[in-house]
Amino acid sequence: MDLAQVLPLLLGLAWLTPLASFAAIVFFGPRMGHAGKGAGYVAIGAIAASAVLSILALIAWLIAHPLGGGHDAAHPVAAIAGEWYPLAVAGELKIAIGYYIDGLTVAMFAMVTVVALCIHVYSLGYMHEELHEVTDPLVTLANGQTLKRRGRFHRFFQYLSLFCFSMLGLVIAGNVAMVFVFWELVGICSYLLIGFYIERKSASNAANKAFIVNRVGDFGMIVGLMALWSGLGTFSFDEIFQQVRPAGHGPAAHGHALTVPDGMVRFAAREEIAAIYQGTPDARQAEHAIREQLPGWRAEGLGYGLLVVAGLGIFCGCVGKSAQFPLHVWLPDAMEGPTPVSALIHAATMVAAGVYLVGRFYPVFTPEVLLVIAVVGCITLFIAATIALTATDIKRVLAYSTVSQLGYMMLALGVGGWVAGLFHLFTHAFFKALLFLCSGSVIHATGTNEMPRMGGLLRKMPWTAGTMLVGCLAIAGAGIPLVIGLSGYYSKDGILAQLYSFAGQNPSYAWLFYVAAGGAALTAFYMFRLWFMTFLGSPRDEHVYAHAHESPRVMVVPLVILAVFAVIAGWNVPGTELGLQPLLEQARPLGTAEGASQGLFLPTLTLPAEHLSHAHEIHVPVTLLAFSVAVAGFLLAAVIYWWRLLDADVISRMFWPVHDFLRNKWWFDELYQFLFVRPVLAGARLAAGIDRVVIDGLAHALAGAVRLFSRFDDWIDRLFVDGAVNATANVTYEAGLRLREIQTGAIRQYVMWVAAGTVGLFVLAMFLWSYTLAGP
Amino acid sequence: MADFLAIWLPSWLALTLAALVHVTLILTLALTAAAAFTWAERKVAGRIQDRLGPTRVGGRFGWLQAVADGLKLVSKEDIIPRNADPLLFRTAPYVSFCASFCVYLALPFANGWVAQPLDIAVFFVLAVAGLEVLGVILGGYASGSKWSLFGAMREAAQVVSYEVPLALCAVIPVMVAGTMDLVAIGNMQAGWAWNWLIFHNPFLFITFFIYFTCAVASVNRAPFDLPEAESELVAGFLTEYSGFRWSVFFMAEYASMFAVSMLAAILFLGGWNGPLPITVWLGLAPNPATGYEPHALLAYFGNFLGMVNILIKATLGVLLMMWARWTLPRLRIDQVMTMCLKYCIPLAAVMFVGTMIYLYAFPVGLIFRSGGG
Amino acid sequence: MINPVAEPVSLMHYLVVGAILFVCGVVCMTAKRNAIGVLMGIELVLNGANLNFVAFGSPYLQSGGAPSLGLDGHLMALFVIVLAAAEAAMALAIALSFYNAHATVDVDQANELKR
Amino acid sequence: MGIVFHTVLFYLLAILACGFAVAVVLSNNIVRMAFYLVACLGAVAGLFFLAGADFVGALQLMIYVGGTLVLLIFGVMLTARGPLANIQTSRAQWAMVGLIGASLLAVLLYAATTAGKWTHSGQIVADRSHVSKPTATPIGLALLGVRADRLNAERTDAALGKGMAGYLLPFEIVSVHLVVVLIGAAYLARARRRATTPPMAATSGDSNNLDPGD
Repeated sequence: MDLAQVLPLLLGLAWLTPLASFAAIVFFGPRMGHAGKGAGYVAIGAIAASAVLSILALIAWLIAHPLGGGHDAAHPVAAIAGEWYPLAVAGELKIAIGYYIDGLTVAMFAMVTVVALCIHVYSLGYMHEELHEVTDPLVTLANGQTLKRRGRFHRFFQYLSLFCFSMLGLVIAGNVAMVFVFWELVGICSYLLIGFYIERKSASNAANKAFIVNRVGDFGMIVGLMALWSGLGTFSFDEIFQQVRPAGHGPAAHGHALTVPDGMVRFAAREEIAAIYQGTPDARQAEHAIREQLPGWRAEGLGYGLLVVAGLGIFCGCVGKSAQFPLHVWLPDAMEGPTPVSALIHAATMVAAGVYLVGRFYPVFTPEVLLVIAVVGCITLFIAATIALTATDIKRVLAYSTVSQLGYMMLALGVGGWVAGLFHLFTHAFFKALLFLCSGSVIHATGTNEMPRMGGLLRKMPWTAGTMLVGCLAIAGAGIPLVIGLSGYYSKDGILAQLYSFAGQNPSYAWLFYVAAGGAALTAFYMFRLWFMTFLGSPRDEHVYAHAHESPRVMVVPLVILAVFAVIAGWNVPGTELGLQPLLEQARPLGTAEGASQGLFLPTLTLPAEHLSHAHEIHVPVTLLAFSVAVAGFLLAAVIYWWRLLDADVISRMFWPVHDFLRNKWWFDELYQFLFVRPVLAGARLAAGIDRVVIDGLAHALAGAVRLFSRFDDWIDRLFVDGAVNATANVTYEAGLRLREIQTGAIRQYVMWVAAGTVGLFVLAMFLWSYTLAGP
Repeated sequence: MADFLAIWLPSWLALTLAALVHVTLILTLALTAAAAFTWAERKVAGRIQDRLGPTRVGGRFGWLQAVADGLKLVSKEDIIPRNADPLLFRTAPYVSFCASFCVYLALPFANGWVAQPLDIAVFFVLAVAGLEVLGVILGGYASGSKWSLFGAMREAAQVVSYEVPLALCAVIPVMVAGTMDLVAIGNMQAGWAWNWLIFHNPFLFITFFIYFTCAVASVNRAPFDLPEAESELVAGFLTEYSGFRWSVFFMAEYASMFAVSMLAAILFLGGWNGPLPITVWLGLAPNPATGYEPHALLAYFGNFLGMVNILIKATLGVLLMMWARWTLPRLRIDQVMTMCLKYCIPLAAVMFVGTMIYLYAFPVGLIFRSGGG
Repeated sequence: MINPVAEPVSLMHYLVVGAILFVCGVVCMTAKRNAIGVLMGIELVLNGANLNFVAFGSPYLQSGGAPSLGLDGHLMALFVIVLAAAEAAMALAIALSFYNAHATVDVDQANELKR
Repeated sequence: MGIVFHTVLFYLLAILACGFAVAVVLSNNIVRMAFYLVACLGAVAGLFFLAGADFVGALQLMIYVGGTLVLLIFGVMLTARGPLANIQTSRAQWAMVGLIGASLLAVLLYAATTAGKWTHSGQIVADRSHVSKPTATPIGLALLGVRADRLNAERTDAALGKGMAGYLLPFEIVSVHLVVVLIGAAYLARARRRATTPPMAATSGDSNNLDPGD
C-alpha cells in the first residue's frame, strides 16, 4: 500500500461524504422520515463514516511514520501533496482541487470529524423540538402574536453537513485558492447557522455582523493572496514552501531558512532589472546578469517587504475568522445560533481555522509578522478574558473564553511556539466543545441563558454538572504539577513555557508573558464563576429550577465522550511517545524548528527555538507559576461565588467604572458604531441625497425636455406621417372595395377563370413563339 | 402459350386465343370451387351443428346439391325494387365478381402456371381484391333500402380498415423474400417443410395468424360478416337481391375466400411445394444439388402435382373459415373495428419491425436455407 | 386509309387521352355545383396529368435517341396518386364539415366570407 | 396487314376511359358519377399497365379505386339526401363551361398532336424492341435515394451523389403529410356532439342530456 495513494483516497472520501449527505438532505430532506427526522440520521451516518475514514487515515499515517524516534530534523517527514482534479489553467495560473497531507492534516481530520460526530449526535436530542411546529416566543409578529412556524430539523442537519464538508475541505486543501474557497464556504455555513432562527431580529443581525466583519478580514486575505501570487506565481502550498524555504539555504544547520523568493526580489528590483535589460542587447545575457545580481539584491533586503505584506494579509484573514482583537466583536453575537452550532463552529472548528491557517502558513511568516501575531493574540486574550469576567449570559462567557483561548493560540504561534499553539487548538477543541454542549444542556433544561436565574442545578443535572466540571478543570489547566494533568494543563504550559523562553530572549516583550499568565488566572476565575453560579448555591429562580431536568441520554453520551477526550487529549499512550504532541512535533514545517532569524525591520527580535522551552529551568518554574495563578483564580471564584465570603454585587458597585467598562465589552460595539457604522450610514444618506437632488433632478429635467420635444414630434406625426399613412390606407381600402367585386367566392367561377386564363396564356405564347422565336 | 400458338397463327390471334384459354380455365376453376364450397359449407355446418346436412340430391352425400341450388336460383324471378337505381343495381354484382375473379389473373397455381406473370403480383392481388367492396357498396346503395345502405356502409368501413393490416401482413413475407413476384416466392420455399416462410422466424409465424384473421374480415366471413348480419340488417346489402344476381354475389364471396386462402398458401405455406421434396425425389423437378433437369413432360407432371398441392392448401384454408363461421359468434361492429385498429394493426407493425430486426440479426436465417432473394 | 389498329401507338395517343380526361375534369369542376362532384373533377384532372407523366416515362413510347422521363415519370405519378389520396380525404372531411354546418353540399352556398 | 394487340387494347381502354369521363361530366346523379369515375380510373389503370408502368397501375387500383373512391362514395352516401343528389346547373352556365372546355380541349389537343415536334428526331412512336422490365425494385430504390435505373457502366457509385439523387426527401415529406392529413381529416369530420358534451353522455343514448342546440 502506497501511502501517497491511500491517504488522498481515505481523506478525500471522508471529505466528500458530508457533501453527499448535504445533497441528499437538500433534495429529499423533508421527506426523510417523520418531519425530516431521517435527515439527522443521514447526516450522522455521513459524519460517522467520515470519522471512521479519518481515523483509518490517522492509523495509516502513524504506521507509515511512527512517532518516538524523536524529532529528526535531518530526515523530515515529507507531506503528501498532489491534485485530484485541475479546474483551470490560465497561463501560469493553475487552479486545482488538490491536497496537502501531513501529520497536521491527518490530526485535524480526526479531531474535526470526532468532535463533529459528537455534536451531531447531541443535536439529535437538542434540536428535537424542530421536528414539529415551533412557537418562537422571542419573535412577536405585527399582530402581536408570537411566531409559529414549521420545524426545520432537516435544514439544521443539512447546514451541519455542508459545514463539515467545507471545514474538511479547508483542512485538506492543497493550495491557497482552494483554502480561500472553503474559507468562504465555512463563512457561509456560519452565516446560515447563526441566522438559523432567522425570524429573530437579533439572530439575523448577528449573522449579518459575522458575515460583514469576516469580509474585512477576507479583504486583507485577498491582498495577501495577491502578494503571494505576484511574487511566487503559484498557489500550491508545496511550491510556496519550496520557494520560501529552499533546501540547504541559510546559516542554520538544517537549512530551510526563510528566504525571500526570487519573484519577490525581482518585483522589488524591477527598476534595476529594466536598466539591465536596456543596457544589454541580448535578452539571454540580461537574464544571466540578473541571475547573478539576485543574491546581492536579496541581501539588500529587496522584496522582504512584499513577503511581510503577504504574511500580514494572510493573518488578516485569520484575524477575521478567529475573532482576534479588532475583529473579535462578531463571535459573541454569533451565540444567537443553536448551541450545537456554537460548539462546533464557533468553538471547536471554524474559529480555529484561522489558527490552523497561521500554522499552515507558518513558513512564510517573517519575524515581524510573527510579532504582530503575538501582539494581536495577546491583546485579544486579555480583552476577552476581562469581558468574560462580568458576562452573565452563559454562552457569552464561553464565547469570550473562546476568543481568549484563540488569542492564546495566536500568541503562542507568534512567539515561535508552533507545536504549543496548535496543541492548544486541539485540546481546546475538545474541552470547549464539551463546555458548550454542557451549557446547551443547561439551557435546554432551564430555557434561559442567564446565569443569575440558575443555581443549584447540580442535584438536578449531575451528569451535565460533572462533565462541565471536567471541562472547566481542563480549560483552567488543572493537574498535579509536573506529574499529570488534564489536557489543558499540557497545552497551556507549553504556551507559557515558550512565552517565558521568548521573554528571556527579548526582555522588551516580556509583558506578553505576564499578560498571558494573568490571563490564565482570569480564565480559571471566570470558568469557575460560571460553574459555581450555575450548579452550586441555592436556586435563584424557583420556576426555572422546578422545570430543570437532566438531558436525555442522546445528549449526555456525547458529553461523556468529549469529557474523556478533554481529560486524555494531552496524554501520550503510556510507555510510548504516541500522542498528539509528538505527532504535531513531527508535522512541524521545515525550517521552523530552529527559531527565527532576526528580521530585517526588527533586528533585535529573536524567536527562540521551541525545544528550548522544554528545558528544565524553564519548564519547572512556568508549570508551578501557571498552576499557582490558576489556583488563585479558582480560589477567588470560590470565595465569591461558592463560599460567598464576598458579595459580587458589592464588588461590582465598588469598582463600578471598571465593571461598567467590562459589562459593555470595552465599548467596542459602540466604538465601531461611532467609527464605522455611523459614518458609513451618513455617507450612504449623503449619497442618497445627492442621487435624489442632483441626479434625479437632471433626469427629470432631461425627461421634461424630451417630453416637450416629443409633443412637437407628436404634432408632426399626426399631421404629416399619419396623414400620409391614412391616405395610403384609404386609397388601398377603396381599391380593395372595388377589387372585392371580382372575388365572388364561387369556386366554380375561379376554376373557369383559371381554365380561360390557361387558354389565353397558351394562345399568347403560341403567338409570340411563332412570330418571334420560331419566325423565319 | 401465346408464343407456342404464334408459330401458326398471327400474333394478335395467338394472344387472343391464349387469353381465352386462360380465362376459361380460371373461370371454370372459380365456378367449380364456388359450387363445391356451397355444398361443403352446408355439410360442414351440418356436421358442426350435429346434423347431416344435404343427403338426398345426387346420392348419399348430396353431391349435386350445389347444382340444384344453382338451378333454383337461376329460375327465380328477377326483382328490382321501385326505389332502386336500376343501372347500378344491375351492375353491382358483376363489379364484385369481376374483382374477385381478376385476382386469379396473377395467382400462380404451380411453378410458372400463372395467367399473367407479374413482377408486382402480391401488390396486384391485394389491389384487385380490394375492389370487390365497390360492388357491395354500389349494390347496397342502389337497392334503395336502409338495411342495404347500412350494410354497405359497414362493408366500406370494415374493408377499408382491414386492408391496412392485411397489406402489412402480406408485406412481411415479401420483405423476407425480397420480391413481390408470387412465382419467385413460391419457388423459394421448395424443399422440406421448414423452408416454408411461416417457419422462417417466430414473427412470421404469428404474422400468418394475423393475416388469416384479417383475410377472414376482408372477405366478410363470420365472425366478421357485419355487412350481412341477418339478426340486425335482415341480410345487409343482399336484402333486395334475389335469383341470379344474388348467386353472383355469392360466387364472388367464395371466389374471394378461395383467393385469399391461396395467397396465404403461397405467401406462408410453401405454395405448390409439399412438406417433403417428393417432386425432386421422383425426378419431376430440377435438383440444384445434382444439377438434374427434368424432361419437359416430367416437369409438367410435377407442376400438376404442385397444383393439386396448392389447391388442397387453399381448400383447407376455406374449410378453416367455415369452421370459424359456424363456431364463433358474430362480433359487434365496434368490436370489429377495435379488433382491427387496436390489435391487428399494432401487432402487424410489431411483427414487421421484428422481422426486420431478425433479418438484420440473422441475414442468412437460422432455419430457412436461403434468406431473401 | 391507314388501319388504326395496325400501327403501334405513339406518345400522341396517350397525350390525347390525357387531354380529354383533363378537360372533362375541368368541365366537371366548373359545371358541378355539388362539392363532391367538384372533387371528382379534381380527380379526373389529376388522372389526366398522371397519364401524361406515365406516357412520357414509358419505355414503349420512346423514340430512338429521344430521352424519356423514365423512372421519374413513374415516381411523379406515384406522388400525385398519394397526394391525391390525401387531398381527397381532406376535401371530403371539409365537405362533411360543411354539410354538418349548412345541411347542403352546394358550393355556391359557400360564400359566407364574402359578406 | 396485321393487328397490333397493344394498339387494340390501347384503343379499347382509351375509349372506355374517355367515355366514362364524359359520362361523369354529363351525369347528374352523384352516385352514378362516382361509379363512372371508378370505371374511368380503372381504365386509366389499364392504360398505365399498357404503358409499362405496372407498379403505378397497381397503385392506381389500390389507392384510387380501392381507397379514395370508397371514401368518395362514403361521402356521397353521407350527404346524398333527396334533392341534394341532383343539383342542377343552369343552361347558361353549361354553355359558358362548354365553351371554355372546348377551347381548352383544342389547345391541349394541339399540344398533344405536335408532341413529336418537341424532340429533334421529330417523331415519337412505339418502340417494340424494349423488353418489359420490372419497375418495382427501381422505384423502391429511388424512394430510398438510389437511382438504380441510372446506374450503368459509365456512371458508377461516384455519380450517385451528384445529379441523380433519388426521392428520399419527397418520400419522407409525403409520408409526414399523409399522417397530418389523416389526423386533420379525422378532426374535421368528427362528430360535433363531442365538442360540447362529455363522451359518456354522447354515447349513452340518453338524449335528455344532449344540448338541444347541437
